[in-house]
Amino acid sequence: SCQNKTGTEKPKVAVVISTLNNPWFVVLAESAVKDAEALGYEAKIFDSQNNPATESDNFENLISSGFDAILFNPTDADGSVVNILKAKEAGIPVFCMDREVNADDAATSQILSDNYAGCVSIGISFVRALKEKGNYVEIIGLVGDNNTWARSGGFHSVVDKFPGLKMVAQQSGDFDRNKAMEVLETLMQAHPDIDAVFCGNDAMAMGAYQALQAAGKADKVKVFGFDGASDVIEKIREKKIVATGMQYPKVMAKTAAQYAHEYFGGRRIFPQRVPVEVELVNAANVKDYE
Amino acid sequence: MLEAVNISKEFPGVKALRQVNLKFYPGKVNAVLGENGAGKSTLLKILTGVYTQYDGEIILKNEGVRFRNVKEAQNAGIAIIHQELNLIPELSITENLFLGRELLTSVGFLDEKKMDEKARELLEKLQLDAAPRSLVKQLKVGEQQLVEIAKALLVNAEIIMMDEPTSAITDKEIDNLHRIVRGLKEEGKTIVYISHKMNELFRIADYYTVMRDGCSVAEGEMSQTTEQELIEQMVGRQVLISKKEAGSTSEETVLKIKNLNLRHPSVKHRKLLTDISLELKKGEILGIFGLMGAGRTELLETIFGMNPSSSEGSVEINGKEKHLKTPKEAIRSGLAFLTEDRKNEGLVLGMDITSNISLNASPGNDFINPSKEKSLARAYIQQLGIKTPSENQYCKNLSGGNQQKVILSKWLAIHPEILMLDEPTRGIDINAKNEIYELVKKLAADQMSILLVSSEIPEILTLSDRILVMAEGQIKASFSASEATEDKLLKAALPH
Amino acid sequence: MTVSFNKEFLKKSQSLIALFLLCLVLSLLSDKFLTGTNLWNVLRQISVNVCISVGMTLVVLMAGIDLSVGSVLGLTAALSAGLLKNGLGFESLDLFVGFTVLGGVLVAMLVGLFLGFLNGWFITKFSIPPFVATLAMLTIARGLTMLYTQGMPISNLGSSFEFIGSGWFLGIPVPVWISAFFVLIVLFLSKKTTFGRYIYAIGGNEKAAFLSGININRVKLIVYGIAGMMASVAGILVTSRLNSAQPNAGASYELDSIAAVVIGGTSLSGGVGSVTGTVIGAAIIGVLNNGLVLLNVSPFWQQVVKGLVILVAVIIDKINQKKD
Amino acid sequence: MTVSFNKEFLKKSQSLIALFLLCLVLSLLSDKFLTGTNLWNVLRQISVNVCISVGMTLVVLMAGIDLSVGSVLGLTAALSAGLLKNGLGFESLDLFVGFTVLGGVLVAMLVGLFLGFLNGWFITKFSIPPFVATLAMLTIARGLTMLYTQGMPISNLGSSFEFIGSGWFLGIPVPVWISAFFVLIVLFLSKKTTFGRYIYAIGGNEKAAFLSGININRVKLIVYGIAGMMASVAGILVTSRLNSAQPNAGASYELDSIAAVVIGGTSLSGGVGSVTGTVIGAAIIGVLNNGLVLLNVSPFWQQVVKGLVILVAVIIDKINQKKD
Ligand SMILES: Nc1ncnc2c1ncn2[C@@H]1O[C@H](COP(=O)(O)OP(=O)(O)OP(=O)(O)O)[C@@H](O)[C@H]1O
Ligand SMILES: Nc1ncnc2c1ncn2[C@@H]1O[C@H](COP(=O)(O)OP(=O)(O)OP(=O)(O)O)[C@@H](O)[C@H]1O
Ligand SMILES: [Mg+2]
Ligand SMILES: [Mg+2]
Repeated sequence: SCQNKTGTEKPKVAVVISTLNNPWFVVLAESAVKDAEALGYEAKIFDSQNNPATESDNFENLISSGFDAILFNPTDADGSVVNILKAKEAGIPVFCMDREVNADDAATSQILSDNYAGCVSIGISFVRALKEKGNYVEIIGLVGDNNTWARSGGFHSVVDKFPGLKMVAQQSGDFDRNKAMEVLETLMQAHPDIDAVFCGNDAMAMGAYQALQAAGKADKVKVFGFDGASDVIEKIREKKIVATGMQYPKVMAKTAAQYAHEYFGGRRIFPQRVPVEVELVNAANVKDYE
Repeated sequence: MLEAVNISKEFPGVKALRQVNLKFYPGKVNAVLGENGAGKSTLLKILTGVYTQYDGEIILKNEGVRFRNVKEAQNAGIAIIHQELNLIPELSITENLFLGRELLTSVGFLDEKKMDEKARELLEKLQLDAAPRSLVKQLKVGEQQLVEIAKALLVNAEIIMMDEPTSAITDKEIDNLHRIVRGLKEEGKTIVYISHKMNELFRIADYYTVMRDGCSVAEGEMSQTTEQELIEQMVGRQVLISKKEAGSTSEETVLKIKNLNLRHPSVKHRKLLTDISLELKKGEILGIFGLMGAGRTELLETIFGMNPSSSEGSVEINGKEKHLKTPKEAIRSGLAFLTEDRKNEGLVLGMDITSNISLNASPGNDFINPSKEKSLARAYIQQLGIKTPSENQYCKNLSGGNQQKVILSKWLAIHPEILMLDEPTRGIDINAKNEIYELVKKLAADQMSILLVSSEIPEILTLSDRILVMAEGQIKASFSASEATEDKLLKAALPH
Repeated sequence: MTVSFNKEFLKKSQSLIALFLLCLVLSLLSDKFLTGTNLWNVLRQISVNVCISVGMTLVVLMAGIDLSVGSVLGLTAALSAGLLKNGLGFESLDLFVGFTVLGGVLVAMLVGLFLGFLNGWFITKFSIPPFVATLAMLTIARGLTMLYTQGMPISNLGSSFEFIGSGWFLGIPVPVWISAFFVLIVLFLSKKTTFGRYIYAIGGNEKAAFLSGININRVKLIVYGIAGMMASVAGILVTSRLNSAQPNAGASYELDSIAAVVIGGTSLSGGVGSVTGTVIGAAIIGVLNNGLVLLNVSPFWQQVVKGLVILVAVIIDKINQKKD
Repeated sequence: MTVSFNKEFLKKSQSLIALFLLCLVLSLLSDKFLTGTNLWNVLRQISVNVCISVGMTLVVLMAGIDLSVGSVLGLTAALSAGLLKNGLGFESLDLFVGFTVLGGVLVAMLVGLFLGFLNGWFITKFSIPPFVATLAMLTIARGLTMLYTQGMPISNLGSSFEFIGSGWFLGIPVPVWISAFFVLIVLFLSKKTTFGRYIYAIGGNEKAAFLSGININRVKLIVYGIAGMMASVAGILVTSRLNSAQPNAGASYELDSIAAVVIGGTSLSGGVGSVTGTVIGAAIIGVLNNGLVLLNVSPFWQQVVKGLVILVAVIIDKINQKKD
């Protein structure tokens, strides 16, 4: 690790990201790189392609090629633990970003965006917007992805308490804009009278909105997303989409990079979990979000 | 007209042609003779632009040419019927005939009607009884060969090369083809003709060239030579074919077939085989003669368990009734079947000689014994005179006749009790043919029973103890070896 | 290949039976299935796969395969969106080229054609197996898409572009017109021209086709070119539909497309099959996707049901063929 | 098929040249490449693909294809993890069966074998094209995995299980032992037994093989069974390495596996190729993945470079073959 480095050689920071197939994670990864570089380190992205086994390969490879710190966006809360332990064994600090791993004292620190809590607030806003009554559709993400279930779980923990709110269909949109649009197009045939749609991410919320718009129902059906993507923010400003959960990939990346910097500087004690709050964005506060 | 000057061609490990010189004359049928593997097909492939890597020169109409692809040779007026069938099974007869030279309508689209019409004319001329739109894969080998011939006749080529065009068709069609060839000759076209059937060559050819081991060794007017002389030039020594001596069969019945019927696969109420009954004795060679489409192949296939769901009747082997449902069961019961279509049914072309010979030689043997297989392969290479650099040669690199020998070896290697041969000497040179005849006779003498299907009357007459004649799926006549003559067989074989 | 109304024809249209059965079952299970809007939805949704798959059909008929269609879709979609939105600037020359919708579409199609040619070139020039050459292209084109877009979508491409994917013309969705147009062209090409005949011939027996003097390499080159171009057409449909080019657009579409081709009765070993069959195959997949959502089958069960239905569809097909 | 030390043999080992060149270039570009740990890493990383691919090789040699390996991997991995963790309870009978590591592994392998047989059964019984049958299985097995896991990973499977994927034995990683073991078995099977010869014969000429008395359906059934079982072995390796079974484990592994087979010189039309070739193919892919990471190539560029290197590797192979 870094202690063995001579002063002339810059420490190397690895950014291991769960996937680059989704713009949100691209932002997370690239911000992390930028921040690390701004602090004077060499930084490099590793794509785990949503596959903990690939992630495992990445860890092995980066350990043997002499990286000094890892800014880590895990693919899986459990499956990624062994990987972190491997790094720890090699004396390399790991700073988790966005997603949590289910192990204490494995990662040096975890800077987390709480998907579950974020979707609890979405749920609350959902109940209010619908006045506790109505039929809705939920479009979840990839069924094998744990974020999908964290978000869905948070949402339902609130909404299911209101018997007036009835979920008429739950379908998967694979986090994909096109798929979500097609799914909603079809669902509107079976359920022409829905009042709202909750989508597991903003790409799907955009797709759902477009399907509604094409069917001329955009002003009757309320759309909710999650992530805080810029096109959804704009739609919220135009009052076309009701709300989304704003996650802060840039804040998480910055914090992680900063922690790595401090680690190189000698700091060893870090908070185990640093929650970065997911903020609810709606028409009322949208002007605060650029 | 067309001249080959010092042409040499080498394949990995094989010198196929060494400085071949020969000439083909217009208005003549130019025969090329030679043993299997002498290089005849290779030479023709060079002359038609299939192989583009060779040494030497081709002179066409006093001008040196070097074809860079098949199309160029075609455009220069050369058509060829290849030894191996080169048809596209999933396309119709018409589509195959016109492949690469489709007729177009005035706006440039396919003119199906016109092509069908022309195809029908041509099929009629060749007396092939099939609809132009039927798929080639539904045709039997002989019929496919006629299509292949039609394909070469379709273009108005000046030079027509035929590489064993008659290996899969019977005398009736051969006569027909010869009629057409004579017509072409009269039009002044150059015909190049390869065949292993000597009598045929004497009927049709005017001029001959003999090849041996990749060299051209002799040439001359056909009328100035004799069969014995030609054979000596090909082989380098005399070959005498002797008739099988009668009386070596026992009285024990090995195979007994009663009332075998086979339904047509798609046409209802049509039968491919009707009430076939026959008996095969131990050590007997039973010849089955018939014209193309008589149902002989179907008979052997049915006995071999290939049509279990569409056939009825009883098959007894050694007195025990058998219901053979797959070739595997047939082989277990002591049968072996050399099919007529070596490319599609006989060989795994991508495997080497050793593996092909041993393919079905080891029932119950789970592990491969390389040294045993090697010596087995070597023994047959020796015994049948398979021309190959080694037993590891891939079968796709062998000449047609040598491929046939490998299949024969493959079946002999399992020492069957009953050997069914469907056109066993198709494409085999006269010398090898004689060796195979001797071998078959020896097998029979060693008490193997043999069902021999052949379209060559001399072959049937030479080998058989008894001869059945089939026509239209029925057995029409039966002759003992002593009473059978060419005339009688032909007469019985004609459908009524 | 000439279709007359005989057994051959009935045999060929067997997959239609599977499609009809599927539609019948769905219309019994849901009264929403047979409504006009739903059927237009289905048609619009399958038009992307249809576009890719007619090109793929030609490739598969020739005993080839094209794994790169999804990535080529992604790259051409991103390119056309980028050009539409930002034009092409040559800073050093102080030159800026803006693109109209038509211009963007044409560039996308040309690039698709070019990438397809590239596939064909590798396959014919170096006799690389099509699987490997197009797999390499799959990776390369996706990488280039990511590089070009930096992993971010390109959005807001204007309403006239959106019309291509979302508009209606004479009561029929524009994507349906477009895919039907290409289906007809490719159908015609495959059945009525020498070129189409050569495709079947090469797939049926490449050596025989070669010995008949057909310029095999040329045919292959063009067919892979067409496949690439059709992928780019599909890319334009997807992009204009969303009014946004997604960097991972088209990912794994190659499987859907090959599935449509094979379910439609085209043999992966070449020589047998038809463009019409492929359209039916794509329809089976599309109707199935639609029906499962319509019936609100849980996403967990959907995959299981989908697999079973595909099996049953193909088995029905096979059993009917055998009866003949 | 008998390999003697002649030209034929040299020809077959051409893809080795590509691998050596790749290693040479990498060791020149990075001093980390040729270190012991790194090479063990590479070997451990490719062992999963090797396990899948040796089974796939047999299938492809027979002119078949198995798209379901990734899903079968996922399902068997989830099952073995579930059994290990929760055992099998029959509440009505008040019965509970716990599983040892060995028991879990065996069940997974049996289920893999069974799913493979199922593939083979559909393919032989209904003569469904392998592509369709295994595509259906791909979807079905993935759906069943989702149902079984409810979309959630199954984790913390105990350290003795973890040993399989992460442990070392006699200085060599356990997964390397395991994959080497299966490579040797399948290699032996394919080269030294009549069963192996039948596989080549069926791929080379199915009709001739049938007429030679080979029970084609039986051979196919067994080969697909082996492919399924090898996928489950790979599933155990992945799961034990992570100490967690992921619901989407193995997704799209079929492409990697077929790539290894084809890059290794096995022809998709059957009859030609070898298990050794496949191992080299998997090694090329693995070394490439490793090298690109070692050299700090950015992920977007990685895809481009990967595609190019695969192309070059295969071209080298082809050019060398032509020289003969
Ligand atoms: N593609 C090839 N690769 C290697 N050797 C070949 C190839 N084609 C032919 N040969 C060899 O070249 C020689 C000549 O073969 P050719 O096919 O010309 O013989 P042929 O005279 O036509 O014999 P037949 O009468 O059996 O058809 C044979 O030894 C054959 O094994
Ligand atoms: N699969 C098939 N479909 C339709 N007709 C067939 C099929 N197989 C054979 N026939 C027909 O059955 C008849 C018997 O053919 P078969 O080939 O058995 O005769 P053969 O005496 O062996 O002739 P050959 O000398 O050509 O081998 C022919 O009329 C043939 O066209
Ligand atoms: Mg020849
Ligand atoms: Mg016959």
